[in-house]
Amino acid sequence: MSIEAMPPEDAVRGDVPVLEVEELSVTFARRGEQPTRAVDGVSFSVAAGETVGLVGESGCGKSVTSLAVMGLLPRRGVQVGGSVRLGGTELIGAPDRTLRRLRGSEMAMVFQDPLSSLNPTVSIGTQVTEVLVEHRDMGKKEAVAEAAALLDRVGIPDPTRRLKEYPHQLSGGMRQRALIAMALACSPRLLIADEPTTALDVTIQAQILELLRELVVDSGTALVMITHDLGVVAGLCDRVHVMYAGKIIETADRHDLFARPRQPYTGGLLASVPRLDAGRGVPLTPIRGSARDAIPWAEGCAFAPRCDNAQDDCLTEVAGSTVPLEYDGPGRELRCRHPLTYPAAPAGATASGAGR
Amino acid sequence: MLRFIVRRLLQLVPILLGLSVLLFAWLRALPGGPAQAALGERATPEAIARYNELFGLDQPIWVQYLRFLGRAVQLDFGTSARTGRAVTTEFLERMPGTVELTVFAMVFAVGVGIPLGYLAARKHGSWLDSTAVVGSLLGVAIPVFFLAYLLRLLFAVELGWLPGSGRQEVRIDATHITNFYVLDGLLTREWDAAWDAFLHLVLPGIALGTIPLAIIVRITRASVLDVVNEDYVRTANAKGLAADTVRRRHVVRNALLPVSTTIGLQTGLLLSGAVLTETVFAFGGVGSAIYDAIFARDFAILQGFILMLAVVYVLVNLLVDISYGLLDPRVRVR
Amino acid sequence: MQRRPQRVLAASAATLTALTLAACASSDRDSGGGEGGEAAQSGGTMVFGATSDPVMLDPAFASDGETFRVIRQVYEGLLTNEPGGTDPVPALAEDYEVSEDGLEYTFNLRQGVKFHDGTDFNGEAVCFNFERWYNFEGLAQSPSASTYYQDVFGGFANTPETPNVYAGCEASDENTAVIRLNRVTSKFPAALSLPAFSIASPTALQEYDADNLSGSDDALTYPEYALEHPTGTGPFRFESWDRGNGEVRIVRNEDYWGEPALLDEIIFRSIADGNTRRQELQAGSIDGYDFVAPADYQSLQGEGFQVLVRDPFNILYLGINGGNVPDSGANPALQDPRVRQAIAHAIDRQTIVNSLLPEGAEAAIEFMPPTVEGYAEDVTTYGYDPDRSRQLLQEAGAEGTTLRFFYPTEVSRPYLPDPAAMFQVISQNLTDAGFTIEPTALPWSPDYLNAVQAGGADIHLLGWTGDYNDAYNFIGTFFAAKADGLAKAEFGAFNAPEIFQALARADAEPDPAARTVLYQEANRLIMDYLPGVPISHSPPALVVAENVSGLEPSPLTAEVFSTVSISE
Amino acid sequence: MGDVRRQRIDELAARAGRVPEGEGGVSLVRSAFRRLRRNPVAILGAVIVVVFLVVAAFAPWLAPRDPLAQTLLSEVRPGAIPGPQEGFPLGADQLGRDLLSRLVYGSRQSLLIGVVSTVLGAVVGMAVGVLAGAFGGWVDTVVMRFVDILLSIPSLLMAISISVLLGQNQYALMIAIAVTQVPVFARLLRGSMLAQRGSDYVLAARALGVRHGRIVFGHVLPNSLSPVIVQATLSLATAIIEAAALSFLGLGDPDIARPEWGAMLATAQAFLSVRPALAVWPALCIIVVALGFTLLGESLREALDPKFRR
Repeated sequence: MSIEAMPPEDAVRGDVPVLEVEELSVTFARRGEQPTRAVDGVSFSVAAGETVGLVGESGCGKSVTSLAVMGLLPRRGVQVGGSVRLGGTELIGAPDRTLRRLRGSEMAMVFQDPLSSLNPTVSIGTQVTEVLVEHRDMGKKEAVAEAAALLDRVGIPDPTRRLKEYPHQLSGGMRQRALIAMALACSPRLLIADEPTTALDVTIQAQILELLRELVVDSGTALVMITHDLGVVAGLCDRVHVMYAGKIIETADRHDLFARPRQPYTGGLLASVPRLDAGRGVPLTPIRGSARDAIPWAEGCAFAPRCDNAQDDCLTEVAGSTVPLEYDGPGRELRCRHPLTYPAAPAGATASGAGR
Repeated sequence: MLRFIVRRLLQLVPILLGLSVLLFAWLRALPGGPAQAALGERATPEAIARYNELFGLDQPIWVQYLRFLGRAVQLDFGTSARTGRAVTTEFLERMPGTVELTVFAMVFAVGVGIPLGYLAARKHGSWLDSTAVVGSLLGVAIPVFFLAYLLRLLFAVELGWLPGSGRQEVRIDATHITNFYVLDGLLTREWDAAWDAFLHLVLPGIALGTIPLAIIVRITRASVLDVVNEDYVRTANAKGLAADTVRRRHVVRNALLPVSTTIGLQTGLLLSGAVLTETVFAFGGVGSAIYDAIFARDFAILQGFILMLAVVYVLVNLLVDISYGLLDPRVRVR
Repeated sequence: MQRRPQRVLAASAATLTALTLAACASSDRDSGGGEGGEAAQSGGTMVFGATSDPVMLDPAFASDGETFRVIRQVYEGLLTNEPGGTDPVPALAEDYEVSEDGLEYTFNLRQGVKFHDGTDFNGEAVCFNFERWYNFEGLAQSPSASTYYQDVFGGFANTPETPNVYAGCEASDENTAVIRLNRVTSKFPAALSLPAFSIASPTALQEYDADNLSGSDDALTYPEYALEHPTGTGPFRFESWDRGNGEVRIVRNEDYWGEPALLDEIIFRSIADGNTRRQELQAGSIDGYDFVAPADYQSLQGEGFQVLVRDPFNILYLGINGGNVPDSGANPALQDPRVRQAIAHAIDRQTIVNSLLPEGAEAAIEFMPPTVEGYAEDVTTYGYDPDRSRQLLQEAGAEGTTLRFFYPTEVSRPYLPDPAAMFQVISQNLTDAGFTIEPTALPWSPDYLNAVQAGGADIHLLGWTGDYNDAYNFIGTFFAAKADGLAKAEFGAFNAPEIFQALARADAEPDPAARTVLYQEANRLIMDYLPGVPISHSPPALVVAENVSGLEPSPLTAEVFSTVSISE
Repeated sequence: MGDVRRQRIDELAARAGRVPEGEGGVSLVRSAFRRLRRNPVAILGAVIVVVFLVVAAFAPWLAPRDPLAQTLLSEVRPGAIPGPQEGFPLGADQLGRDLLSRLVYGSRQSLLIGVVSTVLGAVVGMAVGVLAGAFGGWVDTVVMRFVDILLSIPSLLMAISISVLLGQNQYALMIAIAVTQVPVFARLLRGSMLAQRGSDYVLAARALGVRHGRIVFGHVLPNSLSPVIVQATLSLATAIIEAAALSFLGLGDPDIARPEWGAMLATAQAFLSVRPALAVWPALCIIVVALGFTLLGESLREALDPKFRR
C-alpha cells in the first residue's frame, strides 16, 4: 500500500480525548533477574473517531503499552506506573471488577494471531454471545440473534451456520472478522488493534483494514492501531507515534511523518519500505543491526548503536542528560540530538503542515 | 462421531490379535512348554502325551494357535492348576473387586488431583504450589507396597479407623449378586454391608491411587499454567468476561484435555498396580490372584488373566480416546 | 507312656470327656482369668486366620494342614488324638479288640451318631469308606490325591503289584466293624486318627459323585462333593466356601452326639502373608491365627493376646543328596561320608535355635522329636566345629566343594518359620567351613517340593510335623526303602540295607516295647550313616484374642474348635 | 574518531548484556546447560544422583564392614534385633549383619539394575524408533503396531510375565524391566523424528539432494535425542522402583544374601513391629534416589524444551 491511497482530509474529530495516556511505564521484574523497563514514560491521547498508530519494530514496547492500557498485564512481576484515563476514568490501579466492566464494553481489543486468540474448544457462537450476555445482559436467544447480526456486519457469510462452528473450521480472515465482531459487540468507545493483519494474507489484510476503517468512521470509535507496517499506518492513521526501546521517539501527523521524518530511525523505517514511486534500481537502505542492539536510555540514545547520525553527545555520560522528547514544530515531537534535516521549505508549506 | 468410534474399534483388532499371539508364544516358551506348565514337573510322559493330544499340541504350530484363538474368543483359557476351576470363572469372580478398587482409586486421584493441581497453578509459586509439586514428586517415588504397608499400619492397626484387608468384614453375612460388593449391598438394601464394603476400599484405594494422583496433580498444574498464558484466555479477559466465566469456559476446559489422556493411561496402569496393593491388603481381586498364580506356577491363570486385563486396558484407553473426541472438537472432525 | 492298646481305649472312653473339661479349665487360665467365668458361654462367631484356602474338603484326598484344619471340625474318624497330646484316643469307635496275630481289628462303634445329612453312622458306613479308599481308580490313585491312604495302606484293589495292608472290612452288625489286615504295621491303628481316614456319609459320597476326579496329576479338578458337600459327623457342619475371598464357613452341628460346640459359627479366612495376619488380629478383624512368626511371640503377648505355644513335635533337617540318582546331576563328593560329616560339623545349631527359632525350640540330634517312642539318646552327634569340617574336607580332598543349596520361598512351616533366614545362616556357616554355595530359591508348591523330592538339589531344607505318636511316621517316612529297594530320591536314593531292614523290622513288630528298642537301633544307624543333618525341633504357636478361650494347642497342630468359646 | 565511537558503543552494548545470540543446536545445548546451572532443583537432583553413584562406585571403601558377615547373629533373638551400637551406626538386620554396610552395598545392586535395564530399554527402543521414524511407510506402520501391542500390556504385568518366563535371576529382572521401557522410547524417538522430518532444515537438506541416510543419522537423529535423554533419566527412577516391586513379589535376585534395597525392604516388612528401621532405611534410599533422578529429569526437560523457556 502506498501514500497515494489516503483517507479524506477531514475525518470526524471529538474534542474530549477518549483515551489519555500519561507517563505510562511498565517494568518487568521477574525473580532472580534484573528488572527490565519495557515501556518508559509513554504519553499520548486518542480522540473519538481518531485513529492513532503506534509504530515500531517488534520488542519496542508497543504491544505492552496496549496491554497496559487494557489492564491485561499479569499482576505478578509487573509494575505499571503513570496514568491511563478512559473517558476521564483512571484505569491504572482500578479494581479488577471495574476493569472487567469496562473491557469489552467501553474498550475492546483485536489481537495479532486470530487462530490462537480464539478458544479451540468453544464454538464461535458462544465466544461471541458470551460478550453480549456479559455486558448487555441479553438472554441466550436474543444474544444468538445479535451475534448473527454482528458476524453479518463484519462480513461473514451465512452467520447462523458459522455460529455453530469451531475456530479451526474457519479461514484466517473469517477468524479475524469474528474477533472483530466480538470486539465491537458492545460498540466500545476505544478499540485497540494489535497487528491485526500481520498473520493474514495480503489480500485479506486489505479487507480487514478496510473493515476496521469503515467501523471507526461510522461508529466514531477511537482506534489505536499497533503495527510495524508503515503501509497500514499510511492507510489508516491520523497521528503516528514511533516507539523505540520503550519510548516514543517521534510523534507527527501522518503527512509530516511520511514527508519529513526527523528521527533517523523513522527515516530508516521509511527508507526500508519499497515505494512504487521510487525509480527502478534505487536500492533499499535498511537499518543496521536489530532492536536487540539498543542500549538502556539511561546511557544515551537507545538507537545510537545503529544510528548513522550518532555523535558522542548521543551518550548520556557525554551530554550529561538523557535525550528528551521535545517540541519539534507544530504537532510534532522528537527525541533526537542529531535529527535528519531538510532544505528549508517555503513558509506556506510549513503553515499548511499542521492546522493551527 | 460414530464413524470415529467404529474406526477406533477396528484399530483394536490387530492389537488384540497381536496380544493373543504374544501370550500364545509366551506359554509355548515356558520351560517344558504348555503341557509341563499345566501338569507340573512330576507329570509322567504318558500324562504329557495325553495332554498334548487332548489340546492338539501334536499339531503344527499355526493350527495350535488357531485352536487357542478359537477358545480365547469364547473366553476359554483352560482351568487353573491350583483350584481346578475355569480361568474365566475365576476372572469373572475376581474382576468386580478390582474394578471397584480401581474406580475408587481413580475417583480419589481425580477428585483430589485436579482441584489440587488447579489451585497450585492459580497460586503459582505459593507454598501450596511448592508442597503440591514436592508431594507429586514423592508420590511417584514411594514404592507402592511400602506405602500400602504404612497406610495399613497407621490407619488399620494403630488407629483402627479403617479395615486393613479383605473386601468385606467376614462377620457380616452379605448376599452377593454381582460380586460388586458395594453395589450388591445397595441392591439388596443391606446398607451396612454396602458401607462396610466401601470402607474396605478406602485404604487400598488410596494406596493404589497415589501414583495417578501425583501424576494428575503434576499434569493439571502444568497444563493450567500453559493455558493461562494462551492468547484466547487473554482474549476472553479482553472481552471483560467475569473471572469465573473465563476460568470455567476458557481455562479449565482446555486445561483438562491433556489430563483426560493421563487419566486413561493411569486407569490402565492401576490394573497392574493392583497386583501389589491387593496383595498387601489381602484384597480378593484379580491382582492378588495373579500374585498367587505366580507362586503356584499357575500359568493358565497368568496367561488368561494377563490377556483379559490387557483387553480391558485397551478398551479403557479406547473410551478415553472417545471422551477426548467429545472434549476436543478438533479431534472429532479428523 | 507305654500302654497296650486295649487298656488305652478301655480307659480313655471314660477319660475323654474328663480331658476335654481339663482342656477348658487349663485354657481358662490361659485367658488370664478375666473372662474365666464366661469361658464356657455358648454362641458367637469366630474368625480364624488361615495361611491358605483348603485344597478341597474330601478327607480321602487331603494331605495339607489347612485342609485338615477344616476337616477336623466337620469330620471324625474311628480314632482321634487326645486333646493337647499325640496319643490316639477313641472317637467314633468306643473301643476295639485286636486279634492275637494283630491282623484283625474289631471296632465297637458309638451309637446314635448321625451324619450331617441325617443318615446313620454304622458298620456299613465304616466299611463303605474303607472299601471306597481301597477301590479308588484313575486319578484318585495319583499320589497327590489319596496321599495318606497310599502311605498307610499301600496299593489299591486294581494294583496287585503294589503290596497292600488292607485286606477287608466287614460290618458284622449295626455297631461293629471288623477290619482285616494283610500284615502288621505300627501305623495301624494309630493312623486312623488322621483326618484323612475320617468317616464320611456314604449317601453324600454317592450322591455328589465323590470319586470322580478329573484334570491331571498336578491339576486335579475335584467333584461337587469335595467342593460343596463335605458330610461328616463332626461338631460343625460345612456351610459355605467363598473362594474369591478365601472364606470357609462352618456352623454348629446342633444334633452332635457329644458335647455340642460352643460357637455358632467359625469362619476360616485365608491370609497368606504373616504380617497381614498379625495386623488383622491387632486390628480386631480376626480372632486368631496360626503360625505366629517367632519375632511376634513377645510383642503379641505384650499386647494382651494369648500366644498358644505347641510342644515341638516336628523336625527340621538339611537333606543331603548323598546318593546317585541317575542324571540328577547329584554331587559325587556327597557320597563320601566325611563330606557329609563336614557339613554337619559346619552348622551352628545352637545359634540357629537361639536366634531364628521361637523360645522352646531345641537343637536336634536325630530325625525325630524326643517325645516319640524310639528316640535314642546315644546316637552319634556332630557338634559345631568348623575346623573339624575343614579338616574332614581336606581328608576327603573336597575343599571348596560347590553345593547347590535349594530353599523354599513364600512359605512358613511349623518347623521352619522363616526359610530365607534359615538358608542364609546355614549357607554362611557352610561358606565359613570352606564350601561354595550355589543358591536356588523356588516357590514351596509345587516347584520346590517337586525339585527336591526328585533329588534335584545337593542340599535342601525340609522338615516334618508328626501325624501321630509313632517313630515310623518320622524316620520311616524319610528313610524306608521304596519299591526299588533304594531310599527316596530326596536323599539321593542311597542304598543302606541295614537301615532299611531295621526300619522294616521295627514296623512289623507287634510288641510296642520291642518296637521301641528296634527304632532306637534304627536311629543310631541313621545318624552313623548321616543321610542329612537334623537341625531343630521348633514349637509352632497359634494366637487368639483375649476374649477367646478353650482352644487347646496340639503338638500335631490338630486343634479341635468345638471347645472354643468367645466372649463379647 | 569514528572507530573510537563504534568501539565505545559496542562496549556499552556488551555491558548492557545484550550480546547477539548465535542460532543452532550447539548454543541450544549450551543455553540449556546455563539454565540448568541456574535451576536449584536441577542442582539438588544432580547432587543426589552423584552422591549415590559415588557411594555405589566406592562401596567397598565406604562400607564399614562386610555386608554378608552375620557378626551379631548370636545377639539376635526372635523379636529382638540389635539396634545402633559401637561399630554399627544403624544397627544390625535380622541376621546380625551391619545395616549401614548393606545399604551401601545395596546401592550398587539397585543402581545397577536401574541403569542396565534403562540403557538396554533405551537402546533397543531407539533402534525400533529409528527403524520406524527413518523409513516410515509400511515399516513404520508395522513396527508401531507392534509397539502398541507391547504398550497394551501394563508394564508391571509385562515384567512379571517376562521374569516368570526367564526364571529367577537378576539378569531376568533387568531384561524384564528393560522390555517394559522399549515401547516408550520407541514411540518417543519416532515421534520426535517425524516432527524433525517435516522441519525446514530437513526439507532443505532433501532439496540439496543429501542422501537419506545422512539426513537421518547426521541431522534428524542427533536433534531428536534430547527427549530421549530426558525420558532415560526419568526411566531410571521408575526402573529402580519397579525393581523393588518385583523383588517384593519374590521375582527378584535369588541370592537373597546379596544386599539390594528392594529385597531388603520386602523382607523388613516382617520386622516392622520389631525394628521399623530395617524397612525405613532402604525405603528412604529408594525414595531419595528415585526423587533425585526425577528432579534431574524434569529440570532437564524444562531446560531442553523450548516451551518452558519463559
